Order: sequence, then C-alpha cells, then structure tokens
Amino acid sequence: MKTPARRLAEKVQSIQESNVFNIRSGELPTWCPGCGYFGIHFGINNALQRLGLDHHQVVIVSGIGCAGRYPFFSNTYGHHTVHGRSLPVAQGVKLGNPNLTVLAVGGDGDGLGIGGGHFPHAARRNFDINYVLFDNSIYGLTKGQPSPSTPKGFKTKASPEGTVDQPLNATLLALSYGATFVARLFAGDPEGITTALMAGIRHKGFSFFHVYTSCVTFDKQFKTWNNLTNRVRPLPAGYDPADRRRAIERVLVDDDSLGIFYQEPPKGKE
Amino acid sequence: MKTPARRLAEKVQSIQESNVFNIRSGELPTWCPGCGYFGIHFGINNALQRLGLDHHQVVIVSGIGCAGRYPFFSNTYGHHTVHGRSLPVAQGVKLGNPNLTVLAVGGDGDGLGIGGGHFPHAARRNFDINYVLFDNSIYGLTKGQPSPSTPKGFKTKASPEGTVDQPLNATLLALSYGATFVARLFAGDPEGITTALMAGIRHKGFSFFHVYTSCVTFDKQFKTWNNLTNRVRPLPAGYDPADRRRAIERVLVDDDSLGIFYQEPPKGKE
Amino acid sequence: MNRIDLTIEICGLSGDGTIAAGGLLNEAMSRAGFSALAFDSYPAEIRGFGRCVTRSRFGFDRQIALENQTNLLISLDDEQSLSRLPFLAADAVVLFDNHPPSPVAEGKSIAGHARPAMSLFGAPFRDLAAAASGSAKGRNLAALGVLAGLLNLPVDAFRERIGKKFKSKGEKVAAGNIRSFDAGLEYVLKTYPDRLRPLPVPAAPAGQAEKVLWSGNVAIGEGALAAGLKNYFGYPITPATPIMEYLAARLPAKGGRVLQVEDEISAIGAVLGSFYTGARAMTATSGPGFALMTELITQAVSAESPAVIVDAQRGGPSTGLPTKTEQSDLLAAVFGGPGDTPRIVIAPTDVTECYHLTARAFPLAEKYQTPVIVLTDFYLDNRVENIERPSISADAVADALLKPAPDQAGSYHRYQVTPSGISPRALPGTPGFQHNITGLEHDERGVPDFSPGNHQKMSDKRDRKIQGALADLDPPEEYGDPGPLDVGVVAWGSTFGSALDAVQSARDQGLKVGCLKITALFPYHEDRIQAFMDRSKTILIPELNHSGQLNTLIGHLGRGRIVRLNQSTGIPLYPSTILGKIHELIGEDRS
Amino acid sequence: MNRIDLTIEICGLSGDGTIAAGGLLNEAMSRAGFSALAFDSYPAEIRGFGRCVTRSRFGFDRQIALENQTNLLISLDDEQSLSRLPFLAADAVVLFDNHPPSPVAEGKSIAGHARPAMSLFGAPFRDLAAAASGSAKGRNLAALGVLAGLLNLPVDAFRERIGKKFKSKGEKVAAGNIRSFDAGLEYVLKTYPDRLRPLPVPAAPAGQAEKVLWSGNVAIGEGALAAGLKNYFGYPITPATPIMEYLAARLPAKGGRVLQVEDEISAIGAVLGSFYTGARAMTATSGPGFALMTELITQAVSAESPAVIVDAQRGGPSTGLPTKTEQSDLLAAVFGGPGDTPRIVIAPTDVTECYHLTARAFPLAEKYQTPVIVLTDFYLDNRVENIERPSISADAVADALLKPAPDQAGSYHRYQVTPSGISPRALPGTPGFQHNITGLEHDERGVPDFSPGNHQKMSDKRDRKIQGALADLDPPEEYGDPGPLDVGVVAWGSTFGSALDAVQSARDQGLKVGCLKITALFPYHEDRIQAFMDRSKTILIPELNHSGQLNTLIGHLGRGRIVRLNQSTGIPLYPSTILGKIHELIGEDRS
Ligand SMILES: Cc1ncc(C[n+]2csc(CCOP(=O)(O)OP(=O)(O)O)c2C)c(N)n1
Ligand SMILES: Cc1ncc(C[n+]2csc(CCOP(=O)(O)OP(=O)(O)O)c2C)c(N)n1
Ligand code: SF4
Ligand code: SF4
Ligand SMILES: [Mg+2]
Ligand SMILES: [Mg+2]
Repeated sequence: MKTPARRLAEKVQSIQESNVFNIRSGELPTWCPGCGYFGIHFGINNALQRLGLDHHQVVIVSGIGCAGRYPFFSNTYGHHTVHGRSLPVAQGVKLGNPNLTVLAVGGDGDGLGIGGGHFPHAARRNFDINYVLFDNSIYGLTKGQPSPSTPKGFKTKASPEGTVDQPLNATLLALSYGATFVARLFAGDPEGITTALMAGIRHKGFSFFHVYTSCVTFDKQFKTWNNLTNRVRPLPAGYDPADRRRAIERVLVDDDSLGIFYQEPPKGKE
Repeated sequence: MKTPARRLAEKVQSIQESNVFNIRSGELPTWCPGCGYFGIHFGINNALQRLGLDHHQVVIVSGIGCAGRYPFFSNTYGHHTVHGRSLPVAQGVKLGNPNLTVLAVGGDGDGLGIGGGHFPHAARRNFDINYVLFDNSIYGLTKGQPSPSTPKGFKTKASPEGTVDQPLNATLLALSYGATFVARLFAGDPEGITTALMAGIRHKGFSFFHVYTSCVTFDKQFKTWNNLTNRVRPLPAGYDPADRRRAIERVLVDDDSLGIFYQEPPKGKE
Repeated sequence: MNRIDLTIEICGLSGDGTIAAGGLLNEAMSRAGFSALAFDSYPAEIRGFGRCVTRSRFGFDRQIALENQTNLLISLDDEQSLSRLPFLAADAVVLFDNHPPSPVAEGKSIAGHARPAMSLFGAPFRDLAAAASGSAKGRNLAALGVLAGLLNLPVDAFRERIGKKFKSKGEKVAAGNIRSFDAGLEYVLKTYPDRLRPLPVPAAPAGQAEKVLWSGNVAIGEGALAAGLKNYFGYPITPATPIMEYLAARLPAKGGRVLQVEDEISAIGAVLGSFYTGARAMTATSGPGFALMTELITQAVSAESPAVIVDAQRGGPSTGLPTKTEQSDLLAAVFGGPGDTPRIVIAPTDVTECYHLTARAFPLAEKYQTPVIVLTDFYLDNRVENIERPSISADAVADALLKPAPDQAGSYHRYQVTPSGISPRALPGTPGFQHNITGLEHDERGVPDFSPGNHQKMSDKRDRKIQGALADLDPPEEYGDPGPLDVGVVAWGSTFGSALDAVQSARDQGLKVGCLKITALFPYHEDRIQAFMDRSKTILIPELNHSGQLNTLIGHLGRGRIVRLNQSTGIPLYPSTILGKIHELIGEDRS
Repeated sequence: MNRIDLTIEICGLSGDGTIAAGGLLNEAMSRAGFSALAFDSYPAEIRGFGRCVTRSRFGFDRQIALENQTNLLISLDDEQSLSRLPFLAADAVVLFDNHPPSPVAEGKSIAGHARPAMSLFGAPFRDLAAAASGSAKGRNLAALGVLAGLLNLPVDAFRERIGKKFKSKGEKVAAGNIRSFDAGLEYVLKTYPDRLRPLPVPAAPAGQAEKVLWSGNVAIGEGALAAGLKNYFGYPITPATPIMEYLAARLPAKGGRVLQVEDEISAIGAVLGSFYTGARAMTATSGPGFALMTELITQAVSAESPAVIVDAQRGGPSTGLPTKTEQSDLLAAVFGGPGDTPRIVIAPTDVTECYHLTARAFPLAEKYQTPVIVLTDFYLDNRVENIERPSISADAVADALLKPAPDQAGSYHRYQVTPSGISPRALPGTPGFQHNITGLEHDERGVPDFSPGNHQKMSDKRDRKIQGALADLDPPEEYGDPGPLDVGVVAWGSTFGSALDAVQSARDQGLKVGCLKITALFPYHEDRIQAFMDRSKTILIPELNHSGQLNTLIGHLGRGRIVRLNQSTGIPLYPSTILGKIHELIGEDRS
C-alpha cells in the first residue's frame, strides 16, 4: 500500500519531470523526500506562471527553516534573511520598488515564534505583499522541536512529556490582526494553493496564506499526511468571504475547511 | 468648568493625601498631572491591599515607557527591564519562585509594538501571571508618536498626515491567543480596575487587563478623558464571561464595554 | 575687534519654558550675527520634576565647544538654579525673578548664594509678563527682555523670532509674548540704567554665506535628503526621534516615505529590503535599538546588503541615561555581532559633518554593499550650531551601484570574487539576473556553500572589500604643530571639538601640542594615526566613556605612552578638563 | 607499550547511517579502554544531499586534538569518500562496499583513486547485512564488523553497544544488527586472513576512574545539573539544541523546568527573571540567537542581574555555516552591546572544562551579579571525548549570593557602593527589602538618577566589580619550557588542544616552544599573559576566525612580534597546521 506521502512524492516527481513549469531554479530542493513543501512549491510556482508574472518581477523573501530555503529553489529574485524577519524585509522591498510582486514565505516557527511580533503589523499596515506560512506545526530544520502551532501532547526530545501549551491558530490571528485577505490551504492540494495564490496576489493589500503541511521526517504523531488528508475539506459552497466577523466566527469552530476565509473588497491602501 | 482630567487629578490627590494605602513607594510618580496612570496606580494598589498580599510577595515587572516607570512608585519588588520584554521576565520570575504574585505592566507601544511577539506566547503558556496593559494609544515617554492601537487619522510629528494603519485591539488579541482571563477596564474607573484585578490575580493562569487610559499631554484628539468617559459603559448585566467564543464575538462589535470578558473556569496549568 | 566669548545659561523646572527661551535666544543671537553653539539638558521624564538647563556659547568666531564656565545665568527657578552655582564664572551675571510664581523656599534663593564678585539683577519676570500680556506664562520672555536690555542685544531679532515662534498659537498670543519681552526690556533699562553691560555686536560681514541654525539631528535629516533618501524606517527613541520627525515633515513631498515600524528589528529589516531594490533607505536609533539590530547587521555583512544606520549614542548601558550624552557605543558599532563582520563605521564631530557624513554614508553603503553606521551622540544630535548652510555635490552622492554587464544575463554571479571584493549588484526587476542573497555562507552565485575553501574565500572577499573602503573615507586630520609634540590628543565624535579647543588654548600658552581628528572609525587609517602618535611624546585620548573604547580600538598603534581621559558623567567633556590634563601631562613630563 | 595513534573516518551520504556507525565505533573503542576524541561533520539540511563524515582519533593517552591525516577510512559512499582522499595518510587503509546499493558512477570508485601505498579492503557491506538480518540497512554495521575483524578489536564491546543502541527498536532489530556486524567480522577473517592488522589493546588499568564518553554539550548539561540549575530557557539552534534536549530529559526529575520559548530574547529575559528570584537559570544559543540577546545582556550589566549564557559558536557571520565550527564570536561576547558593559566571558578548551566552566559559571554569575558568557564552539560541543567522569565539589558551586544584613530591612540599598563593587542582593519574597532593579542608571537605592556624579560612581562600581572577578577566574596555564621561547603559542577554546598538540610535537623535535591556555577572556589576566608573551621571541596566536579576535583583545599586551594564524574554513585548526607555522617562524628567525 502506498502511503499518502509516497503518493505525493511520486506526483511531485512526475510533475518535476514534466517540466511544465520553468520557474524552478537549477537548485534541487534540499527537502526530504515526501516533504509537504514540494506541494507548496508546485502550488506557488503554478500561480506565478498562470498569472503570467515575469520571474524577474517577483521577489521571494524568506526567513530561516526548511521552508526558508524556498527562494533558492525558485528562479525569481530571492532574499533569504534571518530567522523570523521575512515580513519586515518584504515590506521594505515593496516600498523600495512597488512594481515588484513580493512574497514572504516561511515556517510556523519562523512566523509565529520568533517572528510573531511582525505579523500583526504587516497585516494592519496592509502593504501589497503576500505571506505564505508553511505550517507543519514543528521546527523542521532544527530536527523536530515543538512549534507555536503544535497541538498539545506532542512528544519530542525537547518535550519528552508532551507539549502542554495551547497552540496558536494562524488563520484566526491574521483575521484578528486585520489582514484583508486570509486563506487556509493544504500542501496536499497544490491546485487549491494555486487558485488562492492567484486571488491573493491580485488582491491589493496584505494577503495571508495559511498552508497546512506535513514534516514527514519528524512528525509521526499529528500533522501526518494521513491525519491531514482525512481532516481537510473545502469551505462549504456558498461561503461568503466578504465578512470578516463571519470569518472569525467560522474559524473559531472550524479547523478543517480550506479556501479563502476573508477578502476585503479591493481598496487596500498600498 | 473642571475638565475630567482635572477632576481625576484632584481625586487622585485627595486619595494620596488620605494615605489609605501604603503600598506606594516613597518615590513620587513622575507622570504628568492628570495622566490616567494615577487612576490605574490607585486601582492596582487597592487590589493588592484588598487581597491582603504582603508587599514583599509581589513582583511588578515592567518595560520602558511612562507606564514602565510604574514599579518605582510601588512598594513591592520591581524589575524594570527593557522595552517590550516584561512578559519574558515575568514568566522567568514566576518559574523562579512560584510563591510570588507576579504582575507585568507596560504601555501599548511596549506590549503591542516592540513586545508584541511575546504576548501570544505568554497567553498560551498560561503561567499564573497578571499582565496590565496601560493603553493610551500613544507613545507617551518619547513625546507622542502613534502606537499600534492608535486610531486612524492621528496627527503627530511622526505622522503629519495622520495615521493610516488599522489599530490593534488588545482585548481581541488576548482572546485570540487563548488567554484564560481577559478584562477591559478604564483608568477613570479605578474601582473597576480593583475589582477585575482581584478576580484576575486570584485566577490561576494568565490574566490580561486591557486598560483604556489617556495621555493628557500628547493626545488632544482621540483618547482624551472626555472621549473615553463618554464612550465607556459596563458590560451588560448578565453577561456570561465563561464562553470564549461569545467573548470574541462581542469584542468584534463592541469597543466600549468594560468588565471581565472572559474567564476560563479555574484549571490553569501553572 | 573685541573677542567675545559669552556663555549664557537658562535654568528652570520643566514647565517654566526654559527650553523655549533658550531656543529663542539662540535664534535671535544667530540672527544678530553671533556664532553660536548651544546644548540643552532636560529630564528623561516628560513631566518629571526635572531640571531644564539650556547653555549657549556665543562669539564672533565659529564656536566648536561648550565650556563649563557660565558668564550669565537666567534663573527661572532658584532652587534648580542653585545646582548651577559651581559652574558660574567668579564674576558671573545672574538674572532672577524677584517675585516668582511660588515663593522661594527658605535659604534657596539664588541671590542668597551668589558669590561676592557676581552681579545680580532681579526683575519680576512673572509680574512683567502678566501685566504686559495678561498671562504669567510669558515670564521666560520677560526674562529674555531683561537680558536683551542688559547686554544691548539687537531687540528686533528677538521680536521677530518670538513673533514667528508663536504665530501658530494665534496673533494674540504672539503679540502678547512680544509685549512680555518688551516689558522685561523696559524694566531693565529703567531699573538698572547705570549697570547695563552693552555687548559689541558683530558687523554683518558683506557677502557672508547664508547661515542656518541647525541641530545635529536636522543636519542628519538634511544630509539624508541631499543624498536622495527614499525610505526612512524608524522607531522612536531619544535622541534619534527628531530625525524621524524631521523627515516625516519633508520626505513625502519628495516622493519618499517615512514609516514608523513596530521595533528596531523591523526598521533595519525594511532598510535592507528597500536598499535591496536600489531605493536608498535609512534608520536612526540609539543604544537599546542599536542592540536589537545586531543580528540583521551581521546578516547585511554576509549578504552584502547596503544599509545606513545612525546610532545616536546616549548614556548607557541599556536604557541608561536617555537624555544624557556618551560615546560608549563605539566598540558595539565596530565589533558588535557574532562572526567576522567587518562594516563601515564613521562619526561626525560637528553639525556640518553630521550633514556630510550622513549624505556620504549612502554612496558608501551602495558602493561597498555594507551597513554604514554613523555614530553620533546626544551632544551632537541636540546641540545647535549656526553654520553656513552645507551642501554637497551631486557627484559626491551619486548612485554608487556597480551594475553587472548586460551580457551576464543568465550567468550572473551575485557574489563574484573580484580583486576589490566588490561584486556587481543587479537589482530585482532586471530580467535575466535573478539571484538570491543570503546570510548563509554562499558561493559566488549566492547558493549555500559550506565548504572550507569557499568560506575562506568569501571571508577574505568581505574583509578586503571593507579595508578597500579606506580609500573613500576621510583620513584623520591633524591640527597644531607639524613637528614633535609633547602631547598629541586623539579624539572622535563630539569630544573632538573640546579637544581642539583645549589644544588651541594650550598652543596659545606656548605648549607643543596637537590634535588628531578621526572620523573613520572602521576601517581606520592605521598609518596616519600611527604617524601622528609617533610624533607625540604622550598620546592623550579623551573620551566620553568608561573603558576608553577608542583606545581599545586603536591603542595598539601607539608605540609611546598612551594616557586615557575618560568620563562617565553623561555631560560633555569640556575643553578645560582636557586642557587641565594636558597641563598635568606636560608638568609630569617636565618634573 | 606501543604508542597507538589511529584516526578512523567513516564517510557516507546522509541516510547511510554514517553518524550512527561512528557513534558505535567511539563507544566500543572507549569501552575497550582506548582514549578517544571524535567529531562528526554533517550537512545543514536535514535530507540535503549532503556528505556525512565521522572522524575519531584513538590512542592510549588522552587525546587532545584531531589531526587531518586519517589512517583508516570506511567508505559507505564512494563518491562522497573521494573528497576525503586528500586527508588520507599515504599508507591509509580503506574499507569499501564492493557491492553498494546503487552502482558507483563511472570513475567515482574509491578503489580507483586510492594511492599506491594504500591498502584496500572491499567487502559487500550491503549483501552481508541483507543476508544476516534481512535488511540492507545494517550495512554500516557490517562495515564495523569488517573493521573490528581487521584490527582485532574487542568484538564484545561492539556487540554490547549495538544491542543497547537498538534495544528501543525491538529485540529483533537489535539482534539483526548484531548479526550484520558479525557477518562483516566473519567476512574479513575469512577473506583476508593474511592481511589482518591486529591492534594492541590497552590493558585495563587497575583502579581506573569511571570513564564517560561525553560530548561537550553533554558536559555542559551535566555541569549545569551539578550546579543545581533550576530553570533552562532556550530556543532551538545548532549546535546548542542538544543542551536543551539533554536537560529536558533530566531536569524535570530534579524539580527543575526546561522551557522552549518563542525566541532568544524571551529566553534571556526569562533567565534574568528566574535568577532575580534566586533560582539558577541558563540559556544556550549560537551566534544568531546570541545577537538577539544583546540588549538584555546590556540590561543585565546595568541592573546587575546574574545570568548564564552559553554561546555555542558556529561559522558566521549571521546564519553562516550552521553545522561548521568557528571561534568568531569572541569580540561580540566581550564587547557586544552598546554602552560600557563589562561582563564575564570564559571559554573551555575541552569536554572536561565544558563541565567545570559551566558549573562554575553559576556561582560566578551570582557572586558578581552579572551575565557570564560561556563560549564554546561546534567542534567542542559536538566532539566526544572519553574522560574521567568529572565532578565538582558542593563548595565550588555553592550558593554565592551575598545577602544583606537583616538589620537593613527598611533601609536596604540594592546598589550599595562597596569597595569590591559587589552589593548585597535581597531576593523577592524577603520582607522589608523591597526594591527595584533597572537598566536605567540608578542611585544606590535603585531609583533612576542621571546626575553626573552618580553615573560616574556606578560605572566605576560595575567596572571594579568585574575586574575583581579575576580573582575567581582560572589564570592562564603555561605548557612547555619555563624559560625563553622561540615561539610562544597563545590559544583559547577548541583550538587550544591543537596548539598544545603542535607544541608537544615541536618540543619532541627539540624546539624551544611553549603554549599558553587562556580560559578567562574577560576580564583577563594581563600580567600573566604579558609575562608569557615577554619570554616569547615570537608570539603565535592561532584562531579559527578571520580577523584574529583574540589578538584584537589582548594583542596590545605583546611587546614582541605577534603573528596571527587565522583560518575561516569551518573546520578545526589542526595541530599540523600550527606546527607548520611554528617551523616557518623558527626557520624565518634563523635565516
Ligand atoms: C535567531 C535564530 N534562532 C534560531 C535559529 C535556528 N533555527 C533555524 S530554522 C529554525 C526553526 C525552523 O522551524 P520553522 O520556522 O517552523 O521552519 P521549518 O523548518 O519547519 O520549515 C530554527 C529555530 C536561527 N537560525 N536563528
Ligand atoms: C529598544 C528601545 N527602543 C525604543 C525605546 C524608546 N522608548 C522609550 S518608551 C517608548 C514607547 C513608550 O510608549 P508606550 O509603551 O505606549 O508607553 P507610554 O509612555 O505611553 O506609557 C519608546 C519607543 C527604548 N527605550 N528602547
Ligand atoms: S525536516 Fe520536515 S519540514 Fe524539513 S524538509 Fe524534511 S520533511 Fe520537510
Ligand atoms: S506623557 Fe502622557 S502617558 Fe506620559 S505621564 Fe504624561 S500624560 Fe501620562
Ligand atoms: Mg515548521
Ligand atoms: Mg502608550
């Protein structure tokens, strides 16, 4: 029987071999086979392709982590800054040259832990940047410590008795911070990522993409492919993303739906 | 006609002269006459007195700002750390000696700006500390720049055209972060502060107190005594603070009610 | 022509209008043609119960330093002013309110403590203002009127400045304030007609260049504007905040942006982001904020990102003395940050240099693709000097970006190893030059590479590049005798003015002394510094810090005796202190 | 007794089990009585396509450094192993898989590149393991079996260790893995009976103290536990993470807490909070995290708060070379942070000192009320040494808190100025001793005070206190001839072992050389260092950084010629490199 991870890895490989997209750089991703990041990579690349963006007009800013290595695998401009600071840098890039399409990408440790202080301000400032959070609920690159979004009870070397802290919900945070575009996505659904990215990049303002993903190497307990795949489902048909209050109310009771939770009608200030 | 600020200042003076509480230190507060902080000072002191806490069993940790000077005016132990770091230090104090009653105090710049990255984690970690945010929506000590909670359109030397960013709502944030006790209060209502503080200090877990207050010296536009006094009112009678979801829903539509928005039934982990 | 050297202090409690009066005095005197250098000191609390003191030194020649002897004191609050007594010249003139708003406490009157040779002039500042304008608030202006009458200063200059300052509060207030001033003026002329002490007024020199009364912070703002600053990112902190506020009022009109961000980490991050796209960007901060920037500064060194960072030093460590001056961030600026992180550190010594070094920091950052740290200090940021309006040629601040040759499209190497260590830099938006920059060690393409040879090569490159910047940094300037010196003073930052003043006095006294000004602190001109040291029998390094940080940095160059003169007081090192040390050293030497 | 000096490398691709095999080798050899020093190198990516190399040096005497000549290589991946060729001794032994899982690419076989004097031993690691255990995964163990057979190593030690290591994966896996080992063993005995190279095994010395095979990180954790650590606050970062993980498994049982917090600022903040209450606390980090702690470290200096901070250095600057070693944070540790911020910086040079210096950091921090920075580096953190289990007396780590006299209740002054600079410290919870600590400049009571005299007094006090700590810091240790030296080597940190090794070799060759070990980097023992330098014709300072940071710190003490030997390669400075330099210097000197 093929595991979901295996299936995804195969899918990703077939896509890679098909050469359908050329936005990847010559560098081979250093991620583990089966890592969810391949799916996100595919989703983002596809969105950039389909939007017809010139590669040289795109800047991807990232922090540190497995996710933070992203820019090296993409044939755009890339700014690999330090741990947790992708948002400040991305905002500087956007102000520096407003013609550029700016993405910030990074992991849950990067964005909700050490960089968590910048998130509210990037959201409320509402510059036209796109923040993709690769949320595997673990510190991957440092070999599997709990992260701010780790569910309770996660056992790692750093938490031998299991974690006890209430996890943070990045979708809820973005909404509370006043982000004007908020989507929740899944690495196992690259097409969904592509669709949301296209809408979010078109959105003039701060767009947040909360991507559920799996660290196949260090998490055998919670955010595994199996668990995630079994959980997620699309937002109900007819869901209206124009109401922030509704979006918050929904996210308080629903951890599993994917899609665009909120999009403010286009009038972003930057 | 007496201004509200004047009235408060007189009230505070009469209280000071009455010597009803001896928890103040020998140091005279360096705040401007009429500053809302006198009311908060009174509210906190009263709570400590009424709870019968020994002064030497209380540690007040603060960051930098007019609010940050608080510990110097109190006859407890005090740890005046750097800008934005009161929560990390306060958690260290609590783990160092769990018998101490630990308060963290500071301004909106301190807590939502530079220190905003620690707030989610202090909340979700749920140690038994009490965080009082003196929210005057301005950087007081540095002479009046906009803060993360400043309403749109605030004109200062640093924002000559008026501020444009969406302000942060600290009550909403605390709830989104999973804080187990959340109250919204007003410097002009020291008795309300006292009541909430007593409940929050008794609460075993992270208690957050969002105190509306006025910087009489630098804000003549928004959070003036007049504006605040006219706005605030108590939470409706019969409001049930046991439901976090309800609390969030309420705070999304109600910026003005004061009282305890949420209190998790006592089972905090620390 | 009489040489004028007049230091005037105004002292009061916060709320007395001390700082405002000092500002008006400086403006009016400057207007009248005097050269001025002034520096206020005030409490760190907004309405603490703190003392405010303004000190201004006036003369005909350019003023380069304050001295700690005051010739004339205006006391707006006697109790506070008592603390100034030790700093009054033996024959100082004291103006005081002989009917102040709250009665002076028993034994606290300045009149009761003045020394015999001092001259006292009492006047009812408050009553005069109240009578003239209906408000006692103008008592500081009445005091200025007394001063103007006593010294026979050009009163129109005062009236004009007062009118201008209060215009925004309405015609009525402005007129009332001018009347308060006039009331003081009339009072002194009437009351002390035979004790007046008219001061010679400088003749307006024909064709003199326009003069401006600028603080160091204004000069920094103007320097950045002159260099075409595009984006300013900041977080409020004393004494750097006025730079942000100054630019907030001016940069948007030039198409730029001033953004107050959530902390200093964000500020430096955004500066790096903006400069990455080629848009000049800057941040200004002080010690605590500078500390927070440490990590991203090291990243900028590794990623070879330009950045301009003003560190406006204040008393430290930590929150320290927010409204006091110190030069104690030097080693943090040069060595702060883990790893081998060479960067450029420069420090102006006066207001004019604040302008020039800030402006030039931009092309330096661009050319050498590195953070440039401009070290100022409270005494430099907040002093005002009236100076010829500085300007800088377009050339000197021209875009210094070295672009890659167009034919490198597709094969561009961001970190190409070159003899100079400088690699051509392509900006995002350029087709075919896509690349990554990173704080991971990387190969020439910018791809992570942790192999031994590569790390060595890249470390060499980064070091070579910064050492090469020496060619674009001002060499140390020597003052005084060109020959062998008994004492050679080596100074930097705001202390340099005092050192030069002291050396000039010592030379007037016939001593063989000289002075070296260092503005390039890293990299530094070893040979020039050593040459100066070598011709000094004793090298004196006066600094406003505790551990002698310049000495730690360059002391190894000295082959003779080095003597440190350090002071951790939060107040400037005065020329007299340095002069005293010179005397001591030469005395020792002779004995 | 034969002197054994054997360096064994295992090289493979990540996933080959290289690191596991190296670990087992070290354990088994240690068990068998050999002294060992081993150090692995692996890629910064989890599953990059990176090379893994373990290197172990074994002998009878204590091993103090690795050398860059390898005597025996086990190749688990030929393509990767080719890169190791330059580091193989001319007569090295190479064991390789002659039927590896994926065919070796054309021209990439190690056998095809070995130099003539080398001895090659091919064995089908994979097939042996597959046949013995049913899984090819055990090929690394089969390789160890080949090794054990070839060198006649004590096989029971291997079997026992393998069984133990895999116990957690079940009896079956463990037994299978032992069988894979045995298969390798039998294979070599059968295939190469006449080429075996039995190694003399050390006789188990009677009454020998218990030996442990510890990494520097384990020793740091144990040192902290020995000192009664109460709270550990950390944030993951290579190479410091294992300290947190080690303590997470042990501290709770002792009533302490390990808390992974949201960033390094929070970690140091919590350490300061905990120590404020008297509860010993620590954090460990590496360059990027250390940079973030800068501001709070300066605050701790001002507020006189104890803290223990391990900075496990890695290649810099910035994110740099996360899995490589370097000694480039020295100046940041000593000078990092705006303001005059004297603090204590100490650096162990081997695993045993990791234990002792960490343990002693706690009473030092307590007594001197200051941050104590323990500087280690990747090579020290991740090497393993088998050492006598260290222990420290209760006295040496006893509570060093100086409490105020009880009669000071009500009139207690937290920052009382004393001759030593140390003020009695009262803990929260003590009735009548309420006070504030602050990073604002303060008077003796802890109340903000920005007056000149007070700032001077408090700056003096803080400086005096730290200088006084010298009495409690190990003086530099001298090795080699006590008389005049042709070359005197001054070293710190992990480079010291290599320096000493080189000096021992040079002395064996009859050269007049010596070596100085410095573990107290701030404050440092000026007199002792100068005395050593003074008797050295040439002073050699080898360091694993680019700019010569120790030289920057103490170079001014040298009155003779100082020569730097710097390397920015991310790999250790080997004894042979230092020895080469010594030869060069002595040669120069003679010519
Ligand atoms: C200031 C700093 N602290 C710590 C680290 C070490 N570090 C590297 S990646 C990482 C966390 C990675 O977790 P996450 O952000 O979730 O990314 P992932 O690896 O899961 O993609 C940490 C702590 C660092 N590089 N810099
Ligand atoms: C790292 C750092 N940055 C900046 C400052 C300067 N600073 C002092 S107080 C303050 C803000 C005060 O605002 P707030 O926290 O709202 O407190 P308030 O004065 O309004 O009570 C700032 C920016 C500092 N002390 N440290
Ligand atoms: S460690 Fe986890 S997050 Fe990192 S590449 Fe591997 S699977 Fe992905
Ligand atoms: S400046 Fe504002 S916040 Fe500060 S003391 Fe004065 S009134 Fe209060
Ligand atoms: Mg993660
Ligand atoms: Mg505020």
